Amino acid sequence: MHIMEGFLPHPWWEIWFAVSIVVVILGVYKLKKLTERFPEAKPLLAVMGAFVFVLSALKLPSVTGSCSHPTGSGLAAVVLGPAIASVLSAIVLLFQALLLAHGGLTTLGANIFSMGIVGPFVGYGLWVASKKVRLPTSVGVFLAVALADLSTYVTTSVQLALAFPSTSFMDSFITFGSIFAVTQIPLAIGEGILAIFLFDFLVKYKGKLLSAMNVIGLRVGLQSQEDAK
Amino acid sequence: MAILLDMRRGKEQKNKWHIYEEIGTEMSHFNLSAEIDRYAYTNALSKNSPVTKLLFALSLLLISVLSPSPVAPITVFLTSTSLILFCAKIPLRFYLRLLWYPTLIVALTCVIIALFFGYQEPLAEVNLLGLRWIIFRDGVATGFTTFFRVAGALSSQFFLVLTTPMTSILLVLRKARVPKIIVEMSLLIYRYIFVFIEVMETMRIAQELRLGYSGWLKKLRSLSMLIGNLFIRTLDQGERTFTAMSARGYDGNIRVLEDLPKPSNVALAGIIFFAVALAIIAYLTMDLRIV
Amino acid sequence: MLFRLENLSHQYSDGTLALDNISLSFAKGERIALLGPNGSGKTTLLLHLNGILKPTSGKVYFEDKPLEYSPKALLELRRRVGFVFQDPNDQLFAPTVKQDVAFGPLNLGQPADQVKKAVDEALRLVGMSEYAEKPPHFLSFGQKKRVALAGVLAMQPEAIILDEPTSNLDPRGTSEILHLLLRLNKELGLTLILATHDVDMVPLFANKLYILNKGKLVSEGAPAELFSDAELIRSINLRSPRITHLFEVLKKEDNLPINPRLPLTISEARKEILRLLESGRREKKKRTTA
Amino acid sequence: MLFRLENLSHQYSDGTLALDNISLSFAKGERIALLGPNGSGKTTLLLHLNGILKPTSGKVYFEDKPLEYSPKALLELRRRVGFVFQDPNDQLFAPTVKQDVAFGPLNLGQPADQVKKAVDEALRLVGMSEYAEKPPHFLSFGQKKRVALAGVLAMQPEAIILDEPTSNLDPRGTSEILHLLLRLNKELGLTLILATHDVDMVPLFANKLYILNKGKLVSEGAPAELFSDAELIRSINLRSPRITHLFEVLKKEDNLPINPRLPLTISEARKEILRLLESGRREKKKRTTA
Ligand SMILES: Nc1ncnc2c1ncn2[C@@H]1O[C@H](COP(=O)(O)OP(=O)(O)OP(=O)(O)O)[C@@H](O)[C@H]1O
Ligand SMILES: Nc1ncnc2c1ncn2[C@@H]1O[C@H](COP(=O)(O)OP(=O)(O)OP(=O)(O)O)[C@@H](O)[C@H]1O
Ligand SMILES: [Mg+2]
Ligand SMILES: [Mg+2]
Repeated sequence: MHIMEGFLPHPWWEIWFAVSIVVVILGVYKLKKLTERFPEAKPLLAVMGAFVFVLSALKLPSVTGSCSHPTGSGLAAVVLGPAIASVLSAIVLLFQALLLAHGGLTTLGANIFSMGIVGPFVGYGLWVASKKVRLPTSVGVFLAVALADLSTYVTTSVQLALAFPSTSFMDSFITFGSIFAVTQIPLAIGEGILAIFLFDFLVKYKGKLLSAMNVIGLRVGLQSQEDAK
Repeated sequence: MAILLDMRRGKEQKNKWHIYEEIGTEMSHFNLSAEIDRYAYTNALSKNSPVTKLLFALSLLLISVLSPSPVAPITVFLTSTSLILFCAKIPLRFYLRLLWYPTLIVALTCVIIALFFGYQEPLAEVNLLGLRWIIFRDGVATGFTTFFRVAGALSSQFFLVLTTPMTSILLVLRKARVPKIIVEMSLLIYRYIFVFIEVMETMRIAQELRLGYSGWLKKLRSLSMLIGNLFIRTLDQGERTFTAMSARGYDGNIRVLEDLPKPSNVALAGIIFFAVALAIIAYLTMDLRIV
Repeated sequence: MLFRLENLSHQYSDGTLALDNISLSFAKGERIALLGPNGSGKTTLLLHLNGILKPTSGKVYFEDKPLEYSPKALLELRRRVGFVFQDPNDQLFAPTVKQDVAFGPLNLGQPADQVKKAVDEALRLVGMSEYAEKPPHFLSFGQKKRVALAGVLAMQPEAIILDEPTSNLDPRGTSEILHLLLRLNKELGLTLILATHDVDMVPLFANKLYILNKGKLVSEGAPAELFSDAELIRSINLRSPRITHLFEVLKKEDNLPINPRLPLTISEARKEILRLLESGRREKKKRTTA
Repeated sequence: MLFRLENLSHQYSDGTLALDNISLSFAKGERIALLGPNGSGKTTLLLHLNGILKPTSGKVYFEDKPLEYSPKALLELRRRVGFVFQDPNDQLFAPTVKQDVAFGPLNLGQPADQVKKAVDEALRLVGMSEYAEKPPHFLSFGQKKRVALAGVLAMQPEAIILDEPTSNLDPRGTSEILHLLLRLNKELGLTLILATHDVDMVPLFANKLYILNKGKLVSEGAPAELFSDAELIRSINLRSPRITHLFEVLKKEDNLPINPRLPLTISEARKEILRLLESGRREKKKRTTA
C-alpha cells in the first residue's frame, strides 16, 4: 500500500506532508512524555518497530496466491494508542523507504497519513467502541486491525484519486479502489486474525511486564482483567 | 512495493517462483535490505561526508518531483545513475535488480493512467477485448510525466541509500534537529531490524528443514508459528535490551558519539551550482510537452 | 557414499569466499566431525548438504546422484537427513515443547497417534519428557538444545547433521548427547555429521575427521592421525585435545620416549603412562643388570 | 567484600525456584568462577549482582551496604560493575561497533574526546579496532563477543561479571579472551566474576570457585580442592577437567602413588608425571641397591 517515491505530483505530496507532520509532532510529544516516565519503553517500542519492519519484508501467502504484507499499525494503535502508533509508523515507513524501496521520501507524508494516521485512529476508535459495547477482546482486536487495514487502503485510493483525477474524483477513486480491493480485503482479514494471536501472546507472556511498566499497561492490563471477570 | 503493484503481484509472484525453484531457496526482501545496507557501508563513496550526499540527493529529489517537464528528471536520473555506478562503484547487476521491479510497476501504472485517465483531446482509439477505448492526450501526458518523475526521484533516493550508511543519515537528521526521540528510536530499530532478519531467516530455514513449507496449509501454519515466535522473541529482546542498556548506565537518554566526516566546501558549492542549474533547466523547459 | 562434494565452492553475495574448492565424501554409518576455528566455513558446508545453500561452483552428490533442487527432491532429502542448528532458539518455534517436536512428524503427514509416539520416544531419548508441556522459551539453553535434537529425532532420519551440538552444554549434557549420538549411530546405523571446534570432544565421537580452515579443507583422516600433527592444528587457531597436548609437552620438553601416535583420550593416556612407567622400570633393570 | 549474598533466593514468576537460599561473598581483586550445570542458576545469580533481578528473599550487599534499587544507586553500581552477557546480540544494540562501545562512557557523562579515547583503547584491547565503523550485524559471533567485552571495558569498571565469556569461541579465541581477562585482573586489579560450565577452563582462570547445582550452592573453595572431590563433581552433572580425570583413574584403577592434590592443568600434570617416573626410578634404585 505504499505510494512510490516520486509518484505523487506537486502539490499533493506537500499537502500530505503538512497534514501528517502535525499528528506526528503530537505523537512525538506523547512518546517523549511516556519514555521520560518509563525508560523501558524505548527499547520495547524499538523492537516492536523492528518487528513490524521485518514482517513487512516477509512475503505472506494470501488467498489469491499473491503476496502482500501487513501494516502492523492497527495492532500498534490498539496497544499503544494512535498518537504513538503514528510516530512508530513514521519511523518504520522511513526505513521501508530507505532499506526496501517500499514507498519513498517525498511520499512519506502521504504514506504516514494513510498508514500511520488514518489506520491507527480508525483502529483505535473501533477498539474503544468495541470495548464500550462489550464485544469479546478477540472480536475487538480483529475489527480494529482489519478495519484499520481497510481504511488505510481506502485512504490511499483517495490520495491517488485526488492526485490523478479522471473525469471526476469518484471515477478515479473507484478505479484505484477496485484495483486494490482484490488483495487488500483478504489481507485485512488475515492481518486481523494474526493480530488476535499476537495480542494474545502480548497479554500472556508480557502482560505482567507491560502492565508493570504501564506502557501498554493501563489498557491491556485493565482489559485483560476485565476479560477475566 | 509500490502503487498498483498488488494488481500485478499474482503474476510477479509466479515468475519469481520459477527463479526460486532454480535457486533452490525462496528469496525474500530480506536479502534486498541486507544488501542495500552492505553497499551503504562498503561502497566507494561511503567515507564521504553524509551531509554532502544527503544534500545532493535531496536537492535532486526535490527538483525531480517539482519539475513539470521530464527534462530535469531525466537529467537527474542520468546523473544519479552514473554516480551510483561509476563513483560509488555499485555493480550494475545489483543496481538493475533494484531498479527493474519499480520500473516495471511504474511503467504499468503509467500505461494505465495514460489509457484510463484523461478526458481532453482524444488522441486515438483502440479496439481491445471487444471494447472501444479512447485515449486522451492529457492522460498520456500525465502518464509520461509521472514515469519520468518517478525515475528521477527513485534514482536520487537510491543514490542516497546506496552510498550513505544509515547510521550517518540518522546522525545527520539528529544534527538537523529532527526530534531526538525519533532519532534514538530509529538507531535502535535499525540495529534490531538486522537482528530479527537474521533470526527470521534462520528460523525459516529451520522450519523448511523440518518440511514446514511443503504445502499451502503447512506453509500458513509455519508462517504463523514463525511470526508468533518472532513476536515473543521481540518482546523478550525488548526486555533484554533494556537490561543490557541498564547495565551500561542507560538513564532514559540514548547518547551517541558524533564524529561524521566534515563536508568539503568545494563539494557543497558544486552541489549548489548543479542544483541551481537544474532548477533553471526545469524552469525553462516548463512548457515542453512530449505529447 | 552418502554425500560427496566435488570441487565445492561457495561465495556469499558480499564476496566472502566461505568455501574454497572442497572435495570430500561421507560414507553411510560413519561418525564424521568437521573441525575448524570460527569462520572457517563449517556451517556453510553443512548447509550445502541439505540443499539450503547452493554451490557457486562444484557439485553435491547425495547417494551418488547430483543433488536436485526441486522442491520435491529437497523434501525427500530433508526427510532423510535431519539438521540440528547451532542456536536452539532458532529451531524452537512452536508454543510448547511437545508441539515443537511434533512439527516435523506432522509435516510428514503421519497419523496423530504415531506422531505422539514418535514425540514421546524422542523426548525420552533426550531426557526431556517432563518438560513436554512447557513453552520452549522458559527452558535453559541446554534444555532447549535437547529439545531441538528431539525435534529432528522424531522425524526418524537416516542421517543427522549437527552444528555445534554440544556448545553451551554442561559436561553431563555433552556426554549424554555424545553417548546418545553414539548409540543412535551404533544401533540404528544413523550417519552423523557434526561441526565443532571442541577438540576434546572429537576423539570421543568421530571415526573420521575433516579439518577446515578459511574455507579450505586442510586435512582429513582418522582423528588420531590428524591430532599427531600438532603444528598443523596450532597453525589454524585450534589446539590439540588437552590430553594430547600434555604428551606432546612431555615428548618435546622432557624428551620422554612417547609413542609417536600421541594419546587422544583418557584411556589411551592411561595406557601410555603405564607403559612409560613400565619401560622406565625395565630400562633401569637392564642398566642395573648390565 | 565486594559482594555478599545473604540467604538469597529467587523464584521466577512461573514458580521456578532458580536460586535457593544462597549465601556467599566475593572479595575484591579475585578471579571468581561460578561453575554449575545447565539450569543451575548461574545467570540468575549474576543478574542479582547488578540489580537487574531483585531477590524474592534474602539480601545482596555491595561493599557491605545492602543494594539499593533506586535508579541513581543502580547507575552508580553499574558504572562500577560491568556485565558481559552470554549472547552478544543482546548486548550490542547500537548501530555501529564504535557507537556501541561509546554508549557506556557517554552515559557516564564523559566529554567526547575522552570517550573517543576510551573507545579506541577498549577496541584495541580486544583487537577489534579495524571494525569500529561496522554495524554489529557484519561481525561473526566471536567478534561480537569481543565487542561486547569492549563495551564494558570502556567504562573502566572495577569489576566485570561475565556470563559464559568463552562459549562458542574457538580455542584460540578462548585463550585470547582468557589471557586478556587475566591481564586485566593482574594489571588493573579488576575483580572478575565469571559463570561457566567449561571445567577445563576453570583451573586456568579462577582462584576461587563456587559450584552451584539446582539453585543451591554446593561447594566453594580453591579449584584444586574442589576438583579433588570427584564424587561431588560428578554427582552434579559436571566432570573434572580431563587432566584431573586422567590422574584420578591412574590413582584409583592403577594404584599409582599420585599426589592427593590432583593436577588440574597441563603444567601441573607434567610435573606429576615426571615426579612419578623419577620416584619409580628411585624406588627401583632403592630396591636394587638394597
Ligand atoms: N550470510 C552470510 N553472508 C556473508 N558472509 C557470511 C555469511 N555467513 C557466513 N559468512 C562468512 O563466511 C565464512 C564462513 O562462515 P561459517 O558460518 O560457515 O563459519 P563456521 O565455521 O560455521 O564458524 P563458527 O564456528 O563461528 O560457527 C565467515 O567468514 C563468515 O563471516
Ligand atoms: N525468565 C525465566 N522464567 C522462568 N524460569 C526461568 C527463567 N530464566 C531461567 N529460568 C529457570 O531458572 C533456572 C536457572 O536458570 P539460569 O538461566 O540461571 O541457569 P544457568 O545456570 O545460567 O544455565 P545455563 O548454563 O544453561 O545458562 C532454570 O531451571 C531455568 O529454566
Ligand atoms: Mg558455524
Ligand atoms: Mg546461563
